[in-house]
Amino acid sequence: MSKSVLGLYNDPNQAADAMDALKNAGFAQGTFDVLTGTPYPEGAFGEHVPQHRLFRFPAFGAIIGFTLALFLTAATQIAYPLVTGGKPILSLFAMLVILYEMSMLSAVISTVVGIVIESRLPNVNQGVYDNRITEGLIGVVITTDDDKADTAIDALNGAGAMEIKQA
Amino acid sequence: MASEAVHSGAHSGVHAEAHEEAHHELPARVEPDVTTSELIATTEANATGVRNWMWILGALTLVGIVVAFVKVLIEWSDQDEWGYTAAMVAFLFSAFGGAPLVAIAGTLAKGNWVRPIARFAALCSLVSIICTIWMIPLILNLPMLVVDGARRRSIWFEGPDVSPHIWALVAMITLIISALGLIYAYAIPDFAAMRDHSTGWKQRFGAWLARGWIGTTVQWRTMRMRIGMMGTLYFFTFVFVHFIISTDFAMSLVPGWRDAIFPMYHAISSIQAGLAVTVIGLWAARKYLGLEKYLHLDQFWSIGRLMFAFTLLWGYFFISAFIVFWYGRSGSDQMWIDYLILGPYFWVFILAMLFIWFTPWWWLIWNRVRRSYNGTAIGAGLILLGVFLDRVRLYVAAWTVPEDRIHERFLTEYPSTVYPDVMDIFIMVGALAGSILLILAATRVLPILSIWDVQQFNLLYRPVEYMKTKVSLIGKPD
Amino acid sequence: MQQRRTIDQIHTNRVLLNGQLDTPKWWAPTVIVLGIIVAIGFFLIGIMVNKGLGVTGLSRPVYWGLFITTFVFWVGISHAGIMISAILRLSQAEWRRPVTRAAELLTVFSLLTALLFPLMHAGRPWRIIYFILPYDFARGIMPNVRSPLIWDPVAISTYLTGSTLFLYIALLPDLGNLRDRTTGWQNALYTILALGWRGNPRQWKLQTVGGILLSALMLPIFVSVHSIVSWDFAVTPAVEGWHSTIFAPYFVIGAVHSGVSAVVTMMALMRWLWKWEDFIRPEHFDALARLLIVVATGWLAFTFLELLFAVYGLDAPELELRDMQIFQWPWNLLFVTFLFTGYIIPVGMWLQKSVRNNIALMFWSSLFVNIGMWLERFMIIVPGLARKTPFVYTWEAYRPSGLEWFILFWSLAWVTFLMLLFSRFFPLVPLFEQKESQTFGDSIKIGRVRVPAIVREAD
Amino acid sequence: MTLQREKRQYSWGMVVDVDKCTGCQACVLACQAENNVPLNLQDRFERARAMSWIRVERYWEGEFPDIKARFIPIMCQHCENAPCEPVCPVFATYHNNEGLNVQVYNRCVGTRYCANGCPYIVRFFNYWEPVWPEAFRNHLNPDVTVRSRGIMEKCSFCIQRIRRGVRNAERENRNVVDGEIQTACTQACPTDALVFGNFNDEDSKVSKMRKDDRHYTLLPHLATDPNVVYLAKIDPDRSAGASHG
Repeated sequence: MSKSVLGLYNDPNQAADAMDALKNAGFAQGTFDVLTGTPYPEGAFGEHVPQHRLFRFPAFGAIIGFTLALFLTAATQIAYPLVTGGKPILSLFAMLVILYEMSMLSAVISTVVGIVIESRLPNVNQGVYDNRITEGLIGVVITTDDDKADTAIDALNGAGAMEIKQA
Repeated sequence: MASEAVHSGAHSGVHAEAHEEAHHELPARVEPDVTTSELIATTEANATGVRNWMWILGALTLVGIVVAFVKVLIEWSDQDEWGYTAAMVAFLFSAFGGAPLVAIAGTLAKGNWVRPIARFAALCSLVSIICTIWMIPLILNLPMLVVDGARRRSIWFEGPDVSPHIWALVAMITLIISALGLIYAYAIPDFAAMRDHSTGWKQRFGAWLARGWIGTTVQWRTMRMRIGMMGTLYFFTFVFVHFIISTDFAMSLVPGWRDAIFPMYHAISSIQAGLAVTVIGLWAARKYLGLEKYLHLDQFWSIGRLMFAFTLLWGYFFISAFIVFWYGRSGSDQMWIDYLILGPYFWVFILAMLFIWFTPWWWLIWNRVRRSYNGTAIGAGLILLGVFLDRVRLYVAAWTVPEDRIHERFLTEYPSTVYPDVMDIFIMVGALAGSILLILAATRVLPILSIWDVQQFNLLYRPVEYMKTKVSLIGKPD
Repeated sequence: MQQRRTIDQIHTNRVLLNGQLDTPKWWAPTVIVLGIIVAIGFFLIGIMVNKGLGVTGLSRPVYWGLFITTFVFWVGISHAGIMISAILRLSQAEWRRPVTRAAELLTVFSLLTALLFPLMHAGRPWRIIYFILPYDFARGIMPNVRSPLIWDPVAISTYLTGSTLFLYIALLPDLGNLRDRTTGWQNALYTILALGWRGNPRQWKLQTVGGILLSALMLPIFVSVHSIVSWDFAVTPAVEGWHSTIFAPYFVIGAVHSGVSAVVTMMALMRWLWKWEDFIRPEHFDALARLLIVVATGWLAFTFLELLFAVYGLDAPELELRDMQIFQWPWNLLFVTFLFTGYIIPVGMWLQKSVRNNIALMFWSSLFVNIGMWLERFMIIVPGLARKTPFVYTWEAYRPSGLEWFILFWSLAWVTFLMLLFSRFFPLVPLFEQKESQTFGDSIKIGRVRVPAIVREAD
Repeated sequence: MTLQREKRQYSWGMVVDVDKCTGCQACVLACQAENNVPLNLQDRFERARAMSWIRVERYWEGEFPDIKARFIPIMCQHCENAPCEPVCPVFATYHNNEGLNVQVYNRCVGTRYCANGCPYIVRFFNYWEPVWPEAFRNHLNPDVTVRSRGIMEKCSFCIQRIRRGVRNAERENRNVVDGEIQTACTQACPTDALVFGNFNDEDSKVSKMRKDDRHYTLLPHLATDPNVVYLAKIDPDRSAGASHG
């Protein structure tokens, strides 16, 4: 049975100490996390700086969008070769506009999908949480086995937690 | 594209040089006295090496000037022989004239990263002197507004016949004045530093130009105001000169070429080239004058980003004109495409497009490239080559339109390709050498990085510990 | 410029969420009044669709009039959002923080409004589905990708989709905040929308990186949209006043001018209506006004080039057109009004620091700009058509009908209505950006002064 | 796929001899009757919305008393590089393989973009549903669609007559003979100022007339390449030459 413990801190420095305490207590990097109501400079809590692969998404999306647009514009013009104004049937520069827009659209959509996926959202089971985190408190949350929970609570309290929540 | 690179090992402590593309260490601050003595020393340092270069450049310049006189003697009346000279002037003005805008814009926007590069960028504006000198034969060779009783299209409409001659000269002289003013406004505290720390004639020179600068609050405030004013003046003159050069020396020579975006296109590619010149200059300064301590990846990365943005802007401005002509396809629209793009300079155009736009686009898009000194410099070199080819395509094509056809509604028969002859090559090399020589000579007097700017940079910059990480604090004074 | 002020997060929440948690008293009556205007407008549009476009003042050859002008106007306004949130985000301008969301919102709603105009001004709007949805219909033919009118919906829907998604992504942390502050059905709504936001370093990192990446992607779309709108006009060689290569950047910079001014108008209203004096501060207006001076001057240069190269060709119809546009009644009055309201009055005001820091004056000057910018579009579209070639034999100018005027003002009410509706459910000022500026703001002690400073991450 | 002009079987076109035009407006009337063009009542003129697929423009040349009236009939020029065609988002107007600039009423959604693109101003928009007095109802041409409100219309070179002529010829396995197909306006012209025919037939009357020195097209600098060719007015006082355009 695993258990989540959340320690709440008033002072960011205490939260950073709590992170250290957890590390020193032998918990693995990925098991604990810090929750804040505002972004902090990376590594401010000594946390593991998250890796992401967001940059792949727009590139992938742009290629998909470009291909789709190329198919749509080229195929329809070839399928219905109606001449207008003496312009060539495959008017590259007219198609360019649509190729461009659809590539960009697809890139944006896939980036948004990428942000959601890479943020590990949607996060259906929110887990242990406190409303006051969006009011300025810093939360340090750890998920661990039942038997180690007390060690974690001790570590969190040792750093000066104003409140401990469990779930 | 995005400014965040993936972090790897925030506290690895690996030296920045070794892993440029990875996380780079925050640059260390440099103490003011070290800055002053080291930067003053650059005006003397490496003297023999620099002096040799200056001799070579001087010789090339001289040859260029001599050849130009010969050309004036034997090919004066052939307008189409002067196309490459026109292209050269346009290129030099585009490349070196655009550079100071980096400094001006950065200073006005209160960017801290721009401080170490502002001096070099401002010094580039000296080249307007070379451009003015080389423009004299062009101005005299410009076809009259009225030929055989018919007036050709020009921005001067019913103006006197000599309008382009006069206004081009006025514009160029204003540009030189504002360029010198800009450099001087930037340099007063450095002249004071020369007065206090140099020896010999430089000390006397500095003492004379420092005009009693001791750095009172009032003096600093006045200086900031002067920089703002001279910068604005330079900017407006810069735009005006682009307007004059692009219309009088290119557009109005081709009957039927009516392209409202062209002056702006000219200015945009000029800023693009100016950024490139700045990058190359800084790269050389860093490598050969030993300024690693002052020029960091931050500067290269920021200019790289701007260069990338302007590369895309070039594409945008080009396609804005192109699609209107391509779609409109009236007689003069087709003339523009058939002559200036698909015409005698088609391959020049393809190469220009490749170097000015396509290659830098896919090169500078990588954060890894922009996060390296060499990568950014290579991108800059490509852009300069591209801008040169683009000017060749436009100006040589414009100058080869026969004079008797210049007032037609639009051109229907296109002149054939003109290749540069030996004299053109000597002139072009000479003009370029002269420009570099001028800047190099200026750095023998004024340090290539402005001392007070670098000190200010260090004053407003602090690498600090933020809880468990390291960040930099950038001061934003009013 | 940026005073360092300490505002704690509880205060930030209480003040900036007052639209949702503590709806102001004026909200309901205002929305009802606007709702009535909106309903009347839709009724009139119904009448127009039912009776035909004869109810407008359009004629031959002035086939496009007030509706297309207003379309271009709203597309222009829509350029506020990305200008503020993308360009200023990429250039790390701190003062963008309180205005990003409202500006993006303005983008979304003005684009929605802009899209209505080409729809309602078509002869047979019910058939317009043919060219908005690019799929094969019963007529066995696909839309003509060579037509700028196909590029238009593609570009605008790209922009609309992108802005909406951008808005949503940047809303996530604030939705989490609202979820924590509400109960009942509202809590259920925000819980679903927030997707389980917790605020761990990974989510914040993605929020920052994603924001920058999306900005970089939206920026080229932003530029392309108004360029494509301008090509609707610029590609037709028959209309002398339109066939200009400068149109694309000219329209874009004009759009930025009018869009950012609209943001100023909106900021002033937000400050007054929701009492956000602590967050929307004179220094923000000051910074926006400085930006606007630069934009407006650039725009004026483009206007000058456009006019200059229009007469450069010295073609008779072109000269005739410019003569009408600048010197003939009533266009001369409009031209002067355009020049004064679009540039001379507002920029003259903004040059003074006292005006830049005065919210009421900024409000009025930004309204001037949009009057001028609307006139600019009107003066490009209508005179161009009225004097397009030597074959124009009906020289009557176009006179918009009362219905057209009403629809123009209706569109203002419609956008305001949508914004107010939105403000009831979502915060107009990004709370997390405010808090971030508190976290990242610091100062450097130099001698005896503390210079405000900003934390930049080592990257 | 449309063929280039030379490769088409038929390339319909018209030659207008301006010298012969008396400005009698018979062509205008004939066109109005043939093509079910709505009646131009007073308010249509007042609102500048009157429709006439062909119009006779009148110019004054010179100063009184030495003044001359000039007439020039203008209809859709059926340009090869028509500016109106590519701008239509729904292919309501395109170039068919007989060189005609055709208008497909069913496709038209009424953006009026084509009308903006047309430099000759020969495209018309139906601002209202067309109405005819009761007595006129039975006079409508059954071969021609009655256009509803909200769409564009313009001269079609009487395409219903062309179609019938081509169909008859195909049935008899032959090419259309020159002069076999007449548009309403050419048929009605008392002075034969308007001549219709196949430009691809070397022996047709229009092909021969087009070789005349007096030929010119309208607004040639726009490079629209019209299929309507004009022959300039012969002015005894001055040497012949293009006086319009």
